[in-house]
Amino acid sequence: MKHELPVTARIARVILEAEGIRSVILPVRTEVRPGQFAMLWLPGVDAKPVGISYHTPETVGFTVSAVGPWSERICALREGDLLGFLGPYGNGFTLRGRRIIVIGGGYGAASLLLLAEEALRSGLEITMVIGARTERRLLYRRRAADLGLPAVFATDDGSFGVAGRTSDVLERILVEQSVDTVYACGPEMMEKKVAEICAAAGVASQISLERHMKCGFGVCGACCVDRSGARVCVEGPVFSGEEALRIEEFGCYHRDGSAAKHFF
Amino acid sequence: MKHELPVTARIARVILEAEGIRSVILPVRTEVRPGQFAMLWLPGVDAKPVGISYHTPETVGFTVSAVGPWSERICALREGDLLGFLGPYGNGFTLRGRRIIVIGGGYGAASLLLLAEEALRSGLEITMVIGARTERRLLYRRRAADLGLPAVFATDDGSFGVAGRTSDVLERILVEQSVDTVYACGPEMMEKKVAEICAAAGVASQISLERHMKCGFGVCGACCVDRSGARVCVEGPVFSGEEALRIEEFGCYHRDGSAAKHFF
Amino acid sequence: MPDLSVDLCGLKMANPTILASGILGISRASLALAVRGGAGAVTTKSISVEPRKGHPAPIIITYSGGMLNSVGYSNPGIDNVADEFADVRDVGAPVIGSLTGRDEEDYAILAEKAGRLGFDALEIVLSCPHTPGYGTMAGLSTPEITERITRRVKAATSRPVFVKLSPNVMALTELAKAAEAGGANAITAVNTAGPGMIIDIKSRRPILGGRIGGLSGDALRPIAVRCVFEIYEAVKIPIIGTGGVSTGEHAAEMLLAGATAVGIGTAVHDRGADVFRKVAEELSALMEAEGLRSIHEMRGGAHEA
Amino acid sequence: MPDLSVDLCGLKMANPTILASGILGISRASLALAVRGGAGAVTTKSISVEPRKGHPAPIIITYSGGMLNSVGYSNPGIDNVADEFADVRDVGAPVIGSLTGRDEEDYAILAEKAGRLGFDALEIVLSCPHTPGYGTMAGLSTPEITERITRRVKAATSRPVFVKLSPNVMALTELAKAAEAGGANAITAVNTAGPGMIIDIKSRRPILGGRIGGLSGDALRPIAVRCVFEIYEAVKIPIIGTGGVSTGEHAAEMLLAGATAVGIGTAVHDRGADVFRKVAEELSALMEAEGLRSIHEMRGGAHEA
Ligand SMILES: Cc1cc2nc3c(=O)[nH]c(=O)nc-3n(C[C@H](O)[C@H](O)[C@H](O)COP(=O)(O)OP(=O)(O)OC[C@H]3O[C@@H](n4cnc5c(N)ncnc54)[C@H](O)[C@@H]3O)c2cc1C
Ligand SMILES: Cc1cc2nc3c(=O)[nH]c(=O)nc-3n(C[C@H](O)[C@H](O)[C@H](O)COP(=O)(O)OP(=O)(O)OC[C@H]3O[C@@H](n4cnc5c(N)ncnc54)[C@H](O)[C@@H]3O)c2cc1C
Ligand SMILES: Cc1cc2nc3c(=O)[nH]c(=O)nc-3n(C[C@H](O)[C@H](O)[C@H](O)COP(=O)(O)O)c2cc1C
Ligand SMILES: Cc1cc2nc3c(=O)[nH]c(=O)nc-3n(C[C@H](O)[C@H](O)[C@H](O)COP(=O)(O)O)c2cc1C
Ligand code: FES
Ligand code: FES
Repeated sequence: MKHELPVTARIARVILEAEGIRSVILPVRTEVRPGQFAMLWLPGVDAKPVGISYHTPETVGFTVSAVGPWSERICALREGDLLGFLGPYGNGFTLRGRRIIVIGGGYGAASLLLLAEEALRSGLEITMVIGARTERRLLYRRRAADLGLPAVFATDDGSFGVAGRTSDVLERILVEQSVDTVYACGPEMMEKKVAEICAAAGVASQISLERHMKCGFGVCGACCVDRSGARVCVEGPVFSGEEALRIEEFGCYHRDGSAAKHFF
Repeated sequence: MKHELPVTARIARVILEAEGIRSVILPVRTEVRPGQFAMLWLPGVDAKPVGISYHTPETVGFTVSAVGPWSERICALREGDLLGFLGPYGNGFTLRGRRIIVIGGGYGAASLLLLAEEALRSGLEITMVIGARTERRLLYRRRAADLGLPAVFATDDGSFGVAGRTSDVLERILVEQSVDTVYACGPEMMEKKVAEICAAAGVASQISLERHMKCGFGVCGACCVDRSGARVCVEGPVFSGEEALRIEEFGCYHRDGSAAKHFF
Repeated sequence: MPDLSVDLCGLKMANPTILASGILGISRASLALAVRGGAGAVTTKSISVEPRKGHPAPIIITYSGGMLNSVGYSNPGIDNVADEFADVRDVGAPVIGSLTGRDEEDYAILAEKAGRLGFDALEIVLSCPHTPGYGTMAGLSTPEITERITRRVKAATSRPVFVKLSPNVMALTELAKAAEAGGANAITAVNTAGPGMIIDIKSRRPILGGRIGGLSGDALRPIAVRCVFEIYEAVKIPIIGTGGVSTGEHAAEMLLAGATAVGIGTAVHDRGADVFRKVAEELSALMEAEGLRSIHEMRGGAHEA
Repeated sequence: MPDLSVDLCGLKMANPTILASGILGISRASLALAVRGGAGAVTTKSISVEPRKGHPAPIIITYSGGMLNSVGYSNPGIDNVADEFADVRDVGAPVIGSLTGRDEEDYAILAEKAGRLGFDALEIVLSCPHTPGYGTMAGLSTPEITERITRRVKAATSRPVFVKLSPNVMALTELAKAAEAGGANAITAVNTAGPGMIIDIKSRRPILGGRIGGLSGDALRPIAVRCVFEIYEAVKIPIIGTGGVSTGEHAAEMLLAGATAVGIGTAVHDRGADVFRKVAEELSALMEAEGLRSIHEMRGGAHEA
């Protein structure tokens, strides 16, 4: 049967991306499509879904925001420490059109960076919108500059870039320019807003969803959404804006590890 | 892992080859090298090693001599009955040189027929020597004629063809002609004789050995010969004359299903 | 077209495939996904009295021989599933509610509460091999306890009751007979084998968060077929043959061994959530090739002299 | 080059691989074949008191998950192997004589007679899952009987005694402790799992001549690793980890679980009679990559906190 066990390797590099947000780079060769994730495994502790944010022929990297016990331990790892992963999993984004906008909120920007790189390589016109609560939490300022990526930054408290929400930035851009596709990954309420804005503007969108994941490959059912039952780990995590808006629970509730519902 | 289960099919044809000797043809596609055998499986009863004697792209066939409970049941099968097999197994013969002699005693001729066919197709000069106790037990008279195969028949009681042993026929031929390789399959004492005659005459020979076989693919150890431990089912059943003569038990003893020795 | 329909203790199934417990099945929507994938019936993830978080991940790993899982019965508890499975009757196929308890008392409570939901049948799991306090690890695999629990559950519900057995017990046929004696309407055979462990050699850690996990898939199939074969000769009630089925040929093997219906779990990984339709179609094709018109002509076929 | 040598109860092995019982091993020559293939030690096919013919064929089948066998302990009986294994000392590696009996009495006779042959150690098999009258089917898998038989065998021979256990028992660690209490010098873990059955769907017959067979290879590996892991925490004597090992990685997994040496059987099918050399070389390469110098640095590594 089709099978795989985690690949474990010693961390080659740790990057401090922002306050409480770090990237870890593993010296492992693997094929990745932008928007895919992996089950990042801290041996003996736990494995959790994390988007793939760095990729070269020889390496693969992840950007983790310390929000709880597991992610804090990941963010405390050092070069040389062992870390494993299963995957890559999920469908990933599809590049469509000539002019695209890529919107990331919080660590959601992570999943979008590889997409932005690919879009640049393919010569697309791209604008990246990256949002965070405050300047110290903003991701990838350096990396966007290094890539020569046209980027707009937005902070809730106005401490850097535009003051306000990324969705407001999006609305403004859509008024000024004609755009083919909008890609979004971030807090679900922001994603819902983006999907609605795009739907209203008649612009295609691709939204990367998060749901509680236990296996990552379509067996455990933890990530199935109401009412279609679509598995975010297999049929997603990327859904078209229309698909996302048809998901009953989108922007409304999600399930935890024991399948109990929590409302946003 | 590498694996296989028996292929079961309905017998497409039964051929009465000689007294107590029948061939069964199965409509199964498989690749075969001349000299290979299969574990022929009578479902619910037993599986035993049998040489492959017929082969077309769509069929595979076996020639069985009724010598005991299992082979009698095989010989009683009719068209449409179910029969299975595992394999083909073993190394098979290798065609070497321009002029070859193929010597089969009893049902041993079965394993040689595909070799003879291949030799004919390759334009080699071939003489087939087929021996049996008596005319009624002689195999493949029709088939040899149909193939246009130059054949010498020998019977112990002189009831057909040359009176005497196939090894005597071989000795005579080797005196008259120059021969590149001699192939033999039949009673072990005959095989030993052939190997010795060839060794003495400086002619290469390939001998197909029989040992008690339980698995057919190198695991159970039933067919290991002294003292090398070579598995007749994997490293054989075909050995060069020199290899065969180095096998301590060749022409001397063999083991039964419980690994007890029996002397010839 | 051969007739694949099955009547399993009153459950009308379009084909003999059943989504096994613990694969998808955590919500009404995930059951519906399997129904859209062709399942003849579906089973919920096992429900316990209290909510359970389950083990840390990885909870499921696949390797060359099959799958290991140590999900650890994560579920929101019987009182919280009422909502989830309230409108379960309209998923499009019969729904079997799977129940897992620590003792007789648990099962009585579960059966009583689950009996009020929309399930067409209840399956009681006396056989989890890797969760302390449950199944074989709680000593639930003796004939006496099996009969006692089955009887209690039967008394607490009017639904058909299926008893799910472990392949890891010597006294398998005794357990099946005990379940039958206790009033079980069918036997589900089998739960996962082992348990097993896989160690990551770089980090030197067991990979599963729960360290050990139950074995399913290819590795389990011959064991499951043997169990079904033995149980078929021991009891008269129908058997749901479960373990490693991923093709029509495997399903045929289970039916010939004596199964009335065929559970499928692990194969969702290899062949997708529509594995049920694929298996049913393959089964239909091979029945046609053999000139069989109904799957009743296969059941127990390997037992004929 | 890392040091792979092992001293197993006085048996000096060049590497930790051991030919498992029942694969080749029916004659001196077939043991020599495995030694030429790189085995650090070799085990004979199990020897019983009376000659045994075994089951009709197929006796061994392979399928996607591993191997099933129902050889049925075919062997010429203890009195007829004296000849066969008389000059066994010169095969080039330590030889373990495997003994299988129906009861305590059988084992006493076997140990006494086998002790006079050239074996470096004796292995007693209390764990065959598929031969009526032997192993688990004869109820030999209780702690009491295990301890009793081990004691009798120890009294009858001066050779180291290895006790081979079944993965199919709930009380595995109890059995290991009982063997240790009875004086066993090592535990061989494990014998085959299951048993299992595979049915040919055309003929509707179980394929194995003995109908059911023990499961080995890939399917068994995680179960075997779990057993070794558990036994390592229960006893102090060394463990021969056996089950599904076919690569250096698998061998490393066994060592990390707690094995001192590693039995290999089924992998002879996939990787040839020189699988032992291949496994040892792969193990050596991965130890080098991890900077390990001796295999003692691996043993039990998965147990560290
Ligand atoms: C497809 C996908 C991609 C993701 N990509 C990233 C990423 O690139 N960077 C990043 O930092 N985080 C990412 N996450 C979220 C990440 O999985 C959680 O932040 C992490 O699991 C938190 O674990 P914890 O133990 O530290 O916190 P906890 O205290 O356990 O949980 C904090 C929050 O994280 C979420 N969470 C916890 N466990 C899981 C789980 N198994 N699956 C999904 N969500 C969970 C819950 O919403 C919870 O409220 C992604 C999640 C998904 C589903
Ligand atoms: C490589 C090989 C190729 C063979 N090819 C043919 C063939 O083309 N046609 C043919 O008729 N026979 C062939 N045989 C022999 C055939 O396997 C036996 O004749 C058959 O097994 C007899 O079974 P039985 O039950 O009828 O007789 P039994 O009464 O069981 O045995 C009769 C004799 O057959 C031999 N035999 C029995 N079982 C086996 C076994 N498992 N393996 C090997 N020998 C056995 C023994 O020498 C025995 O004395 C071949 C054997 C081998 C090893
Ligand atoms: C991921 C996973 C979770 C499972 N959870 C449960 C469960 O909650 N309750 C249960 O009775 N069986 C559970 N099982 C066992 C399956 O229902 C089934 O009996 C077993 O896996 C064999 O079938 P398969 O080989 O088709 O998967 C689980 C199996 C898997 C693979
Ligand atoms: C064909 C075959 C025959 C076996 N015969 C015996 C036997 O006679 N005695 C025994 O103790 N174990 C026997 N076993 C079990 C093996 O020794 C071993 O414990 C088991 O197969 C697991 O190891 P593996 O997966 O490497 O084969 C046999 C296994 C196979 C595959
Ligand atoms: S995480 Fe298991 S099905 Fe998606
Ligand atoms: S027949 Fe089993 S090894 Fe040759």
